[in-house]
Formats: sequence, C-alpha cells, structure tokens
Amino acid sequence: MDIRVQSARFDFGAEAGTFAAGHTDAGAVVTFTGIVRRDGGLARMEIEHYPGMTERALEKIAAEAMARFALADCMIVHRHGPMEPGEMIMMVATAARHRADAFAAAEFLMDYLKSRAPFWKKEYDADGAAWVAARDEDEQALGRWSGG
Amino acid sequence: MDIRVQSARFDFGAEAGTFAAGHTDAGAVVTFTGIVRRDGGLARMEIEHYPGMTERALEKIAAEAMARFALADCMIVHRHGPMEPGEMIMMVATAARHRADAFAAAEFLMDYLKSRAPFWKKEYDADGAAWVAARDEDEQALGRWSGG
Amino acid sequence: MIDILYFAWVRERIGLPKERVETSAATVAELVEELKAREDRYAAAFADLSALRVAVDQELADFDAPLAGVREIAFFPPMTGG
Amino acid sequence: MIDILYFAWVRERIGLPKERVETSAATVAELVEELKAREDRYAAAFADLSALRVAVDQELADFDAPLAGVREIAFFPPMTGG
Repeated sequence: MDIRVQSARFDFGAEAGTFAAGHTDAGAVVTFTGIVRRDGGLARMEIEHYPGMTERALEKIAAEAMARFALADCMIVHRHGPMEPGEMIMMVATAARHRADAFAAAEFLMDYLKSRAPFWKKEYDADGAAWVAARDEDEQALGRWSGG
Repeated sequence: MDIRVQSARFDFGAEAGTFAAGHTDAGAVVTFTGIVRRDGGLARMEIEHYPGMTERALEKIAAEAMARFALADCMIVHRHGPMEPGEMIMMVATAARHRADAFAAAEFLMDYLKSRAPFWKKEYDADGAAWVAARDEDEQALGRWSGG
Repeated sequence: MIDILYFAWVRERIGLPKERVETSAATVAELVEELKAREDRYAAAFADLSALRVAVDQELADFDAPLAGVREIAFFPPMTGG
Repeated sequence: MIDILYFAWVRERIGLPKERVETSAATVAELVEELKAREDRYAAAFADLSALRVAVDQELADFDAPLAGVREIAFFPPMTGG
C-alpha cells in the first residue's frame, strides 16, 4: 500500500507502469487518474487539504479496500496546492487476481476519496474563484458499498 | 479509438501515460491491463486468434462502448502469440468527463473482450499444455449489459 | 465452395486450420452433420455442439444460421480473451 | 483548551485557519453554539449545519459527538477530493 499526499506533479504513466510491473503475480491491474479539465474557461485549480487527517483518511480507505476485496495491492497518489488545466490531480491503482476485484476496489477507493477524504477544490476563471460544490451523485455513490 | 492487435510486447505505462495526456479535456481516465501471472508453475502462454475477425470484433466492441457511455475516447491493445509470465497480455483505456462512465466502459470492454473476441489462451507448464477453459463468471458478466 | 476455419482445440482435433469444401448444406448445422459423417476426427470435434461457437463471415452466429451467400465459416471453443 | 481548524469556505468566512479556544461545551453542537454567539462571521459560517462537516481528532464525526478528551476539532464543507 503506497499512499502519497503531495503538492508535486507526478508522472501517471510511469507510476502506472511501475505498479503493474511490480504486480505480475496478480494478473489484473486497474488504474484511475483524475485530470484538471481543459474546458469551461478554467484558468487554474487549487486544492486545500487537512494535513494529518488526509494521510489518516487515505490509509484507512486503502486498508478498507484491501479488507473488502481480494487485492494483492493498491496505491493512491493525491495532490494538493495549485494546478493548471491538463495536470493530473490524483490516481489510484489496484492489483488483483481477478478483474472484478481490481475494478470494484478502484471504484470503491474513488467513491471514498471523492466524499470522505479531506480535500476541497477551488476553481479560478476569468470571473473569479469558486469552491467546487460536492455532487449529490458522489454522496449517493457511497451507498452501494454500505451493504458489504 | 485506437485498436491494436499485435504479437509484439507493448509498454503499458507509456501507453497509459500517452492516452491520459491526450485526453486532458476528459477529466477521468481508467485503464485495465491483464498480465500473464507468475504463479502455478506456468512456463509460458500462447494466444491464438482469428485474423480479420479479431480486428472486426474489437472495432465493434469499442464502437459499442462509445455509443453506450459518455466517452471521449477508448483504446484497446491485445496481443497474440507466445508470452512469458510477467508479460502484459492486453490493455484497455477509457476517457470520460465523469468517472462512472470511464469505469463502466472499461468493465464493458473487458467483459466483451473476455467472451466475445476471438482469442484462445493455451497454457504450458512442466506437465504439458492445456487450453484455458472459459469461465462461467465471464459469460455471466455479459448479462449485466443486456438491459441497456 | 466455402472456407472452413478451425481454431484452438477444434483445430488440433481436426488436424488442420482451414479447408475449402463443396457443400449443399442450407445451414451451419447441416454443414456440421456433413463434416461429422466424413471421418472420426470430425465426429469427435463436433460431438458436443454446446462446447462450440461458430462465426459466419467473421460474425458470431447460431448453428441454425443459413449458408446462402456465405464465404467463410469458423468453428472454435468459447473465447478466452482479455 | 481545544484547537479548532477551519477549511475551504468556512476558513474564508471566519477569516482564520486555526484557533485555540477555552470551552466548557460538552458536544460539538454546544461548541458551535458558543462560536455562533461570539461574532457575526461565526454565525454566518455556522448558519446551516447541513452544509458543514466536522472532524473530531481527525476522524469524521457527528455534531452530537462529545468533546471530553478531544484535542482537535475541524469544520469544513463537504469534501471534494478525487
């Protein structure tokens, strides 16, 4: 379980390649990466976080994924601070024997990261700045894991 | 839609990185890669395919994914021929505005690739060779898409 | 004349990857019956149709698919890609 | 003494990221009432508790969580990571 909270950029391709090459015992690797979208006039984004709690929350989310799914491993990289359009915000990767576990665990990690990890996005455009509102769909997405 | 059927190895990390960097308008990128597992005494694997039909089947599967989900793009790389344990067999990548579409499309592509693309795996170990049997779970996994 | 292709263990059991046959069969199933009547290796390969899949002109099809105008038929076990 | 942290628009509305307060409140909700009584900017920030989340010693909690033994409370809007 590799968990990183950082302001520095990361190389998604290199991270995904290294993760997959390190889990050739697993058979199935899923990755997700979130990108600052180049659209809608967005000039830049800034992500605030809660140092200390962030790391704890990510460790807890990753441990929960390992416990719920038949995973060989998982990783999370999440940035904070200022970002330009086109930059990668975060990534998760999961490795499992079967693809169903790798996919489910990656979606689980994302659903929890969206609504339960202490990050807050602020978007800046020509008109000013605005905190990104939480989406109802993201909160609802968590519901699908509560039966387990 | 980048579809490749090849015997040559491919660099999963480089492909994933290039795909993500090329879809910074999308926001969400999901990848899956399948690896020849290093376990169970497997010495090597050989994948037979149906030249002509394979390309048609993959094009059709990818077009179907584009039509069903709000995708910006998708890609499929699938190898045939001999492979050693630890080598990447195939990968898919999907790019979408929202993660739900990117995840669903990647799972859809995988479910169809598993059971509807003309590839057949043969595994070689110390005792000889055996064709990999289709898994009931893979056939059942297709059922979840038939309502759409 | 129609091209018949065999893949994976079907190819191994019949002993060749491809052959061209003259047939008056109206459907895939009738063609299978013709092949089974030829030799034991065909009878063995086609013994259990539920273990086989068929493609007609490179599209998955059913065993009752008609053969009129068809150029290429392929027989193979369930696919195991991905 | 308890540390109170504010994030995102809660931080902006209250005008500071962190403060240390002396309180005899028994629960988070009571602490919120004390803060709201202080100044308008607190009253404005805490006007709608359904728009806020709270963490007690760096774990998500409810507003009725007890404060006994707690070192750090944080108030913030719903999270928007990923």
